[in-house]
Amino acid sequence: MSEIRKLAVAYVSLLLLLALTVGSSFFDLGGFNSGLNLAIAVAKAVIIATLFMHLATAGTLPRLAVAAAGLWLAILFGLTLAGQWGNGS
Amino acid sequence: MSASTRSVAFDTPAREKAADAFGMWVFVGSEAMLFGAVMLVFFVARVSYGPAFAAASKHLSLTLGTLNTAVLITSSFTMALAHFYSDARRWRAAVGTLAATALLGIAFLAIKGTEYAMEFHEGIAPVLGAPFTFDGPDPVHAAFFFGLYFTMTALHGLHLACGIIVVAGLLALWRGADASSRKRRVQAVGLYWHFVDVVWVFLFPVLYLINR
Amino acid sequence: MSFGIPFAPGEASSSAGSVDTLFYALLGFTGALGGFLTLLVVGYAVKYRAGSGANRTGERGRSLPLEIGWTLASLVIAFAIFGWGATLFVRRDHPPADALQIAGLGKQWMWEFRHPGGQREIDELHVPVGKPVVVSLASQDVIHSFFVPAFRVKQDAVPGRTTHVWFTATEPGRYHLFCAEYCGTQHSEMGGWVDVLPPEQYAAWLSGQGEGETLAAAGEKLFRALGCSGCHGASSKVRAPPLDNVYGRPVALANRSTVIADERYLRDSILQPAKEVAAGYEPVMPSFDGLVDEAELQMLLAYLKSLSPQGPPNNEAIR
Amino acid sequence: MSSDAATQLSYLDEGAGPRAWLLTTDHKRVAWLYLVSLTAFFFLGGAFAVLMRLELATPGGDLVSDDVYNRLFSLHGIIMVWFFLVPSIPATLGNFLLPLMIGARDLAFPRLNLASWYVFVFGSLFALFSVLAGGVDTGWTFYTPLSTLYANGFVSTAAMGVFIVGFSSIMTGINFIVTVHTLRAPGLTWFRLPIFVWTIYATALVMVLATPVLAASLILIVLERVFGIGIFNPDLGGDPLLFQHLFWFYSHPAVYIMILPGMGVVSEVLPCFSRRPLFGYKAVALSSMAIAVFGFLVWGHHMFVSGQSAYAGVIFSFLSFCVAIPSAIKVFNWSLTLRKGEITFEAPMLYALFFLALFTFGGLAGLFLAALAVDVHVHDTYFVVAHFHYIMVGGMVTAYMAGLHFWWPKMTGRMYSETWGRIAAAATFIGFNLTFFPQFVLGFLGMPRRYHTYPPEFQFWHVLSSAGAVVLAAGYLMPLFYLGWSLFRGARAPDNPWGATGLEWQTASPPPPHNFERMPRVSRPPYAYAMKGLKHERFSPHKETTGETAA
Repeated sequence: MSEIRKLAVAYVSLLLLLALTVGSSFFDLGGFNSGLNLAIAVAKAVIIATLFMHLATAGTLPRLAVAAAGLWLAILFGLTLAGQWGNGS
Repeated sequence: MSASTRSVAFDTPAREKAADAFGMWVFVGSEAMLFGAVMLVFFVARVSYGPAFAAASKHLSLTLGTLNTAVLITSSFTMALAHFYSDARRWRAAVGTLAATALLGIAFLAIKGTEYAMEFHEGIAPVLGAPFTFDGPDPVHAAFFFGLYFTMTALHGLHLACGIIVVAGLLALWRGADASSRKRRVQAVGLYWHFVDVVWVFLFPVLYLINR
Repeated sequence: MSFGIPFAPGEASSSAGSVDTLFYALLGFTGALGGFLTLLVVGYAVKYRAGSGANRTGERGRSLPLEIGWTLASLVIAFAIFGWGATLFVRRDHPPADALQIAGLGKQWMWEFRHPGGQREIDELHVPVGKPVVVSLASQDVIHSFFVPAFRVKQDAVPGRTTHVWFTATEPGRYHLFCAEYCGTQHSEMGGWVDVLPPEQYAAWLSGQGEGETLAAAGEKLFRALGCSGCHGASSKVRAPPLDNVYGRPVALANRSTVIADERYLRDSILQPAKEVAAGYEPVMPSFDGLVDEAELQMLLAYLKSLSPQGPPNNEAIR
Repeated sequence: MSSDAATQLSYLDEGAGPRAWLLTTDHKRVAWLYLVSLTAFFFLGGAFAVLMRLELATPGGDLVSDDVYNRLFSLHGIIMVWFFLVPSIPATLGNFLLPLMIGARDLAFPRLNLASWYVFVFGSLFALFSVLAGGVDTGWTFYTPLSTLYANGFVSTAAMGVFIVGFSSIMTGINFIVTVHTLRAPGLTWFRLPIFVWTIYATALVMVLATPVLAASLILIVLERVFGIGIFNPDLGGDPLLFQHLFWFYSHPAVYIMILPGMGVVSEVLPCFSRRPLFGYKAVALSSMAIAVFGFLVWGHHMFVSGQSAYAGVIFSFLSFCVAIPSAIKVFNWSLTLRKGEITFEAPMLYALFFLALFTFGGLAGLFLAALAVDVHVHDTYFVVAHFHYIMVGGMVTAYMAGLHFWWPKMTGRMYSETWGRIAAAATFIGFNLTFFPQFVLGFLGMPRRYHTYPPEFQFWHVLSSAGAVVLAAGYLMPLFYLGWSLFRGARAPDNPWGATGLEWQTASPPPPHNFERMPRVSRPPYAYAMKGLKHERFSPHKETTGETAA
């Protein structure tokens, strides 16, 4: 049953994070709201990927796929934004 | 050997299952690029028109959005259970959790549809020539926000609908499938379902929680 | 002896020579490398053809020093070319301060130019020889590209933003002006001529065009007609920032950041006033998006620039 | 292993009806489905090109109207890029050879493979519809706001066609990646893989990661046209440059989708006909991966004069020079492979040598375009047109022809006419250079691309180019006839007519349905040519000229 317990813990923590992100939006954190929301979203994604999608135990190949997607997203965002805002405008 | 491989290429079901999972992960990575590109468009616009976007975001229903997030997280949980039960060969429980997953998916789409209807009613759906009435300071860019909102949520909804269809198909073919096929399919569909959930996990704060 | 067949475009601007130097250096390098590789491959093909008596003994398959050697050599050469090209390129962003300012507007399918004195011409651009010229480019509809081969300059005109291209013509004459970015049905008809005139002829041409009102003056009229002066004027009841000496200087924004009031900022402030509100003012200005077209926008910008006489770059250089 | 055609059934013997072909999951038959569809698109796109070249023989718009001309080059680009070049080698030769080369019975997902072809056909119906209904006038680049607000052609259907074909590309890519990772024969380590497998793997990587971004940008265009969501419309808050970023994020790596498999083919052909191992095998293998990764970092060099920040221009130029290095390494390695060989000049080898020449010159022209100040002058001129045709046609299509001739005996069990093969290879080389070299000069002179009419002083070079196009077209038409003829009358091919190494040559020609009678084990490095104890008999047309009637 430890597997089910693990999934249940993941589920509950996802709901708690949801409550946290919605709750935090009612307070003005002086520009950090968006950052906090994104950090919580990343945390949720990590929980789903490692526990629900078994990334933690899936071996090298799936991790390779995730790492590649992450790297390429970084390229897409980084260089596009350099082109859009490189002049500081 | 009772367990079969579906592709002639593999010697054992175990190797095929691992290959299936890897293939699904590669697909998920590919899909991440699709949503990433749309997110990039949103991000650029969000930085350019921050106040207009914040004002427009307040017109979305936070209650329904939060509810929907909870619904989708729950569906991911039931899907993870289905994966666990099918690996443990507890077929009845697996079928039950899969059905629950599909129903939660349908519930999500129903709530989303309600939101869309409310937004059309309120006149903040600047698509298909619907009238746009917005009394904030910068209606042009508020309209841009709603355009992006509809694009992103519809793209996500489309993916979820595909997921529901695939889960339904999985259940329809359940009887005829042997044990290894069932495990393989539940695993593959599960990976896709969780990914669609992850997309929503990002869409929700990005769209609903702008400086609220 | 070219028998009337053209091999190279004429050089008629101050930057054409330096670009061509790089071009011909590249041509020499690539020609030498390509020629060497061709000789090598053809030589091997002949020498080691099946049945030839060539010596085939010796080590085979790889040679680490050789591989490292050519990798490093390629890197060094590539970075040298990069540096050379980039050095010439960044000059594009730094037009001389005393340049003549001309507003260029692309629309399907013509180029429209306005001189500081208000003279307007279509598909034809008269410029004086030896004087730096900045053409600020805007587009009414789709993306166009201002291209004068003899000057070795090109710049896209993008709807929704202002771009710049500058050159100093060095040879009087008549040169092709093309649209280089595909812009629809009559793309290949969109273009004309750049006429480079000696200064005295240029002055004569300008006065021959009749003394129209200057671009800035037209902008000032528009400024009143659109009601801008009602709020931004000195005796206004609505609190709006005064616009004297704004262009080219830093502006504090309501969101605690600071921007330089360049053309982009002025343009955005007219079309999207809510985007970057100056600190200390209410965001009450309506958007003029859709009320002013690109040509009118260029007049307004010319007027706003004329309000800061020291603001770089000076657009009243030639009267 | 010897092929005894009388006793052994090949994949071609497994039923000949439409059912047996259209419902097959055999990767070798799916390769044929692609080959037939792609050939049709190649000649359709080629016909548009011939019409354009005819029009451009005179400076005025004498043959077709401006609107028709714009549709010709748009359709030529759309069809050639997405309906021929991107799937060309991967979906035909790659599909056929990948399992054979790694000693597998099939691809990892055979049904997905067949599905990818149906998706391709479905997408191509959209494209063909927009051709028949009146065409598209946006150029293949779909630049906004021209494509969203001003174009009057069938933009949405064409974009949907490209979007759908993108899915086929992604499916193929996933299949290839998983196959290479999971289905290599025992003993076949990564550094024993043929370069062709390396390049197909690198290509698949690019397909999977880049295509979705194209899909996103095309969806946004269609949404803008149909629903009025102004994502790239500056009047509504959008940004046209953002489209260019998304478009080139795909479309520059797509250039590597197009050229990498060609590099793979040439890396197989050159060692075989030189009887030498590939020089610097590891460097060639790793440079393929380097190209796939670095290819994603350079897209902004399409936008040096677009209004993106000058700072970004400098970064993109620098990265573009970086991506030139692995290509240069490959060229040096290919050239040195010939050294101390026993070189023969069959048609595949001729094509491969022509590839080497054309790719090298096209690549060197790329240095001009990556150098910022020169690019400002030649950007959007015929210099660019010449450059990418040297890479994509001179490189990719030539390599495709090399591969088609090289593996034709394996695919069909028949030999083609060597004489005609050599004539066609020579014709394409001459025709190609005559067509496209003058365009370098035109570009330097300042002739912008996509011009229906042009100033008369450019005519000399245009006439040369148009004349070359006729020779080139003849060079491409010839194989259609002699290869088609060989299908029925060609001499029976032995299992290994070229005496090549590689697992695909160790099975029958054509191979049995599941590729190998006995699953192979690998204990040698690739390209073990002229090693002690290995003898490779080569096919001699003079001994077995049963069906050979070389004109």
